Amino acid sequence: MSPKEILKVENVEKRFGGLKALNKVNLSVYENEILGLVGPNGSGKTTLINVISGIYKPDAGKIYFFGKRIDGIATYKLAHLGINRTFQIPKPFHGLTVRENVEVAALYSGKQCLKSFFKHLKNFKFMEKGYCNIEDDVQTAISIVGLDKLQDKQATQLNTSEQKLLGLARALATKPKLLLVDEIAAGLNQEETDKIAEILQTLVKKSISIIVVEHLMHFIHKITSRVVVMDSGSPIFEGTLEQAANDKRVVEVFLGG
Amino acid sequence: MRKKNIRLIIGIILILVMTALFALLPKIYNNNFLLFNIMLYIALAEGLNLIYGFTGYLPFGYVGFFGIGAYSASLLILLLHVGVVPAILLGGVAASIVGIILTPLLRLSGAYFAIANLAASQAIYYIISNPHLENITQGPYGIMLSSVYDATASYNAMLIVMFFAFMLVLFFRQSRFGLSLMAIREDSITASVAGVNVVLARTIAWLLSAFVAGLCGGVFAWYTSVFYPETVFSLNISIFAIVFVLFGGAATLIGPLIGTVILYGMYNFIGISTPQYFQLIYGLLIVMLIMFLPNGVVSLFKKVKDYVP
Amino acid sequence: MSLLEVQSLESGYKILKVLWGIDLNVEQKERVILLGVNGAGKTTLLKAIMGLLKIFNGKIYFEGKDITHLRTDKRVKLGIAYMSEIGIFPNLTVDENLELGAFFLDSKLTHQRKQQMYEYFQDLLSHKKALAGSLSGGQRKMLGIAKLLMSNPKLVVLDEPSNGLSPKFVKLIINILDDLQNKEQFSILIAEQNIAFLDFAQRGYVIDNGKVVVSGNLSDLKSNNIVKKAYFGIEN
Amino acid sequence: MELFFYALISGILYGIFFALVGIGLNLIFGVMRMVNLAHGDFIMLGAFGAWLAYSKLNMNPLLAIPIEIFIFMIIGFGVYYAFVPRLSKSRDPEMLSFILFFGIAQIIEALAIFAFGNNQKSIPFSTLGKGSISILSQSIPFSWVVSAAISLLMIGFVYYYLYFTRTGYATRAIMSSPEEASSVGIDVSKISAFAMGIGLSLAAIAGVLAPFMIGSIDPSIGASLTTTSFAIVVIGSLGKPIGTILGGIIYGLAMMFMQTYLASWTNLVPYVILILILLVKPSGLLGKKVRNA
Repeated sequence: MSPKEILKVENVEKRFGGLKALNKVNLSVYENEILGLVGPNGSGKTTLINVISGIYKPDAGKIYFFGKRIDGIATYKLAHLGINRTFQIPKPFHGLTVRENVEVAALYSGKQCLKSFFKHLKNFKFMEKGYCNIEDDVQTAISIVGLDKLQDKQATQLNTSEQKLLGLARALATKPKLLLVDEIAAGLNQEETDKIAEILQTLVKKSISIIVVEHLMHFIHKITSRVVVMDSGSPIFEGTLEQAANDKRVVEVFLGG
Repeated sequence: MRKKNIRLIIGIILILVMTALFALLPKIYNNNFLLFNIMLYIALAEGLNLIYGFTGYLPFGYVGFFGIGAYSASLLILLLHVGVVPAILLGGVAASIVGIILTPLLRLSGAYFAIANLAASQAIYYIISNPHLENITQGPYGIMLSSVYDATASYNAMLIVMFFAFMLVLFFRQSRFGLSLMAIREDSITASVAGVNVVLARTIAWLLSAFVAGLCGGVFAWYTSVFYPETVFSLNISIFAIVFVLFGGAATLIGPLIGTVILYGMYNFIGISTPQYFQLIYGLLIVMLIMFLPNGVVSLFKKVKDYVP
Repeated sequence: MSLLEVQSLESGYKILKVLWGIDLNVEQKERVILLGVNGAGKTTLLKAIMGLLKIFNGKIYFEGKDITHLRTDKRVKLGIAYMSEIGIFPNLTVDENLELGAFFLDSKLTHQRKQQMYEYFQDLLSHKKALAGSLSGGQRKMLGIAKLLMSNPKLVVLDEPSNGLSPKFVKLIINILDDLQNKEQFSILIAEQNIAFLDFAQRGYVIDNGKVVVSGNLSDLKSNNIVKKAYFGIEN
Repeated sequence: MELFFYALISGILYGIFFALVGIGLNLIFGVMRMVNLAHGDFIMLGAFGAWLAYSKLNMNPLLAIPIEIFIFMIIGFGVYYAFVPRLSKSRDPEMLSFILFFGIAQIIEALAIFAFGNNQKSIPFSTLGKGSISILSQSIPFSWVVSAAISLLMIGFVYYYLYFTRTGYATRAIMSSPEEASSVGIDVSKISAFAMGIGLSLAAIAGVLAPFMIGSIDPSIGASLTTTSFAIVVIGSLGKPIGTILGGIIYGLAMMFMQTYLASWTNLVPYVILILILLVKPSGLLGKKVRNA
C-alpha cells in the first residue's frame, strides 16, 4: 500500500514584479515523512514555504491538504487546519515569557477551544486557569523541545538555539499535521543541530509530516529519506540525497556549469 | 500561586481602591473639577493604552474619538431628546463607528498611522466646526447642554467610565486575547502563523479603544455643559494621553495610572497658568524617556515586573 | 606578512552566529577563491571582513594592521574595495556610480581613474548618463567591477560576481578580472559557488556551516570529491 | 474665468513655496529614515528669526537667510549626533524617532513662547517689495512672487547639491543603501549629519518666507505646518526629495482652488489629501512601508 499523500502542490506559480520566484511547482508530501527541500539561494525554497503556509498567495496553481484546497487561505486559518512552520531567523514574541509565547499558539488550536473561549468570555471567567484546557497542549509542546526549565523566562533572554526551539514549540502547540521547518540548523553548533534532528525524528513518529528547508547537507542527510532539489523556481530533481549528488543537473546547479 | 494570578489580584485591588478613592474624595476635597479631570485623563490614557500598549499603534488623533463622543452625545440630547445616559453610550458607539471607518488606517505602519490618524482627527474637527453646518453642529459656536447639567451625576458617570477602562485594560493584560494582541505587536506574521486572526484582533482593540474615548467625550460634555469644537478636539488631549502612557509605561494597568497622577498633578500645579513650563518639562521627559527608558517608569521595577498589573 | 589575515573569526547577525572561527589569508597579488553552497557563510565572512557586521571574536589584520573594529569606510580608505551581490547604486547614473567608487580621492585623480575605467569598459561609456538600475545584468556586474577598481585598491573583495549571469557572461567576467588583475596587480578574494571560477584562482577555501572545511591550492580543490563532500555533505 | 486664473497663478506660487516647506522633512527621512515631527517647529523658529531681524535689527528679513543657514547647520549636526546614532540601533527607529521629535517639538514650542510670547507677530508684506505685479492680467502681490522665487532658488540649490556635487552623490548613495555607501568609503554619519543640517536649514528658510505667505506667526503654528509638510511630502513620494516639488504644487493648487470656490472648507485640504493618498496608494507612494496583514 502506498503511503497516504497529505499535501499536494499542483502547478503553483508566484511572481514578484517581473521575477518568477516559483514556476509550475509540483510537489507531494506523504504521511510520516521528512522531505528535504534544497537548492541554491533564490531557487524558491523559502517562497514555496511562504506560499504553503499562506504568507504569500500563489498567482496560479492549486494546493491540497488532505484533499482540501487550501491555496489562498489566510495563514491563521491554515494554522487551525494543521499547517505550521518555523522561521529561519527566530521571531519570539519579546516581552512575553516562553510559556506565554506557546500559549498564544495553543489558544486557537481547535474549534472547540475557540468556542469555549467565547463562552467563558461571556461569563467573565476568562482569567481562570484552564478554561480552554490548553495547559496540557502548552506543556506537551514545551517538553517535546525540552524548554521546561526555561518556561518562565522572558523570550528575549534565550540564546539562539533556545529561540529556535521556542519557535518549534510554538508551531507544535497548534497541533500541526504538516510542519514546515525553514533553515532551523543555521547558526547552531553540532550538538544543537543533533538535538533538533532528534526532535524532528520523534515528531515524525507522532504522525507529523515535515518539510525541511536547509543548506546544511549533513543535517538533511541525517533526517530525510527523500529530497527535492529546486532551481530557478522549479523542482529539478526528486530522490535520495546520494542520488542527487550524482545527478548531473543537480551538480551543475550547485557547482556551476 | 502563579505570578499571573497574583498580578490579577493586585490589579483588582488597585482598581477597587482607585474607584473607592474617587468616589469618596469629593466629600473631603472640594476641587471637584480637578478630580474629574484626573479621572478623565486616567480613562483616556487607559483607553489609548488598549490600542498603543497592546498593539503598538500610536493614535495621535485619539482626541477625534473624544470629540465625536462629546458631539454625538450632545446632539442626540439636544436634537433628538435622547436621555443622557443612552446618549453617552451612543456617543461611545459613534466613536467606534468612526473607528470602523478609519480601520483602513491600520494597514499603515507606525509613523504613517500616527500622522494619518492625526490628520483624520483634524479633518473631523474642521467638518464639525464648519459654519456651513451650523444648523446641525452649531459650527464654531459650540454646544450648550445646561438643560441637563448635573455635576454629581456626571462625576459618577466619569467614575464608572474610568472603572470600565480599568477593567478593559485588566482584561487585555490578563487574558489570552491580550496575549495574542501583544504577539501581534511583536510580529504580526509570526502571530498569524501561531493561529491568531491578526486583522480581527487588531480591529477589536481599535474599536474598544475608540469606544472608551467616545464615552469620555460624552461624559465630559455632560460635566462641562458648555464647550466649543476646539475644546473637545484640542490636540493637547491626545498629547496628554500619549505622554501619560509613555511616561508610566504602556501595556500595563498601572503605567498610565502612574503617568496621569504624577504628570497631571504636576500640570495642575505648574501648568494651568503658564502651560509652557509644563510643555517644556514633558517635552524634555519624552526625549529622556526615548533615549534612556523607552518602556516607561514601570520598567524600573524589573525585579517585580511579573507582578505589575 | 600577508596582505589580509583573518584569525579565528566569529561573527553573524544579532543573535545568529554564522561564522564559527574562520582562519584565512590573502597574499600580495594573489587570487583566492572562497567556495561553498549558499548559506555556508561566504557573504557573512566578506561582510565581516568589510566591517559591516559585528565581530564576536577573532582578529582581522590588513597589511599587519589590526582592523578588527575599524569602521567600514576607513577600511576602504586603507585599500580594501568591496563589491556586494548588488554592487551598484541603482538610483544613480553610471558616471555617478564610478565617482562614488573613489569617493575619498581628490577629484582630479578620480577623473583620471574614471577615464581609465571607460577605456577598460567601452560599453559603460555609452551608458554614462543612464541610471545604473536600467542596465542589463552583465553590464551591472561590469559597472560593479569598474566602481570597485576606481579607488586603486590593494585588495578587491567580490561577492558572487557570477550571480544571475548566464554561463557566457560568467566566462566574460572571469576574463575581465583575469585581464585587469594582470594589468593592475591587486589581490583578489572572491566568494563564489560557481566552480567555473576555480581555474581563475591560485588558492582557495571551501567553507561549510561557517567553518573552513577544505583549503589549499588549486589541484587540491579540483579533486572533485572534496568539493562534493563540502557541497553535499556525503562521501562517495 | 478671472477667479480661475487667479487661483491657478497663486496656486502655483504657493505650491513652489510649499515645496520648500516640505523638502527638508523629506530629505531627512530619505537619508536617515527619521521622522522629524518637529519640522514645523523649525519652520516656526526660522520665521521668528526673520521677525527678529526685521523688528529688532531693522534688517531686511531676507538677510536672515544666510545667518539662519549657519545656525541651523550647527543645530542639525547637534541633533544628529545627539540622537540619531543611538536611535538607529533601537528596535523600531522610525517610530521612536517620531516620538522623540515630537518631544523636541514640544521643547521648541515652549522655549519659543518664553522667548517671543504667545502673541501673533507679523512683518509687513512691503518689506519684500511694494505693490503687485500683473501676471495673465491678474494682480499678484509682489511679496508672493519674491517668496516663490527664493523658494525656487533654494530648491534649485538642493537639486544642484544632490545631482551635481560629490557629497550629493554620496547623500543619494546613502538614501539607496547605507551599507553599500559605507563600503565605497563614504563616512555615512558625517554625510547624514550634513543632510540633517541642510534639512533643518531648508525648514528655517521656509520659515523666513512664512510671514509673507502664511501671514502672522506665533509659536503654536508648528504642529499644523508639520502635518501640512507631511501631506506635501506624501503626495510627492516619501524619501524622494525632488518629488516634493510635485507635492507642493498639487497642494498649493488644491488649496487655492478651494479658497476660491469653497472657502470655508479650505482647512480640510491637507488632511483629506493626506488620508486619501495614504489609503488609496500607500504602497505606491510610501514604497514598502506598509504593514503586513
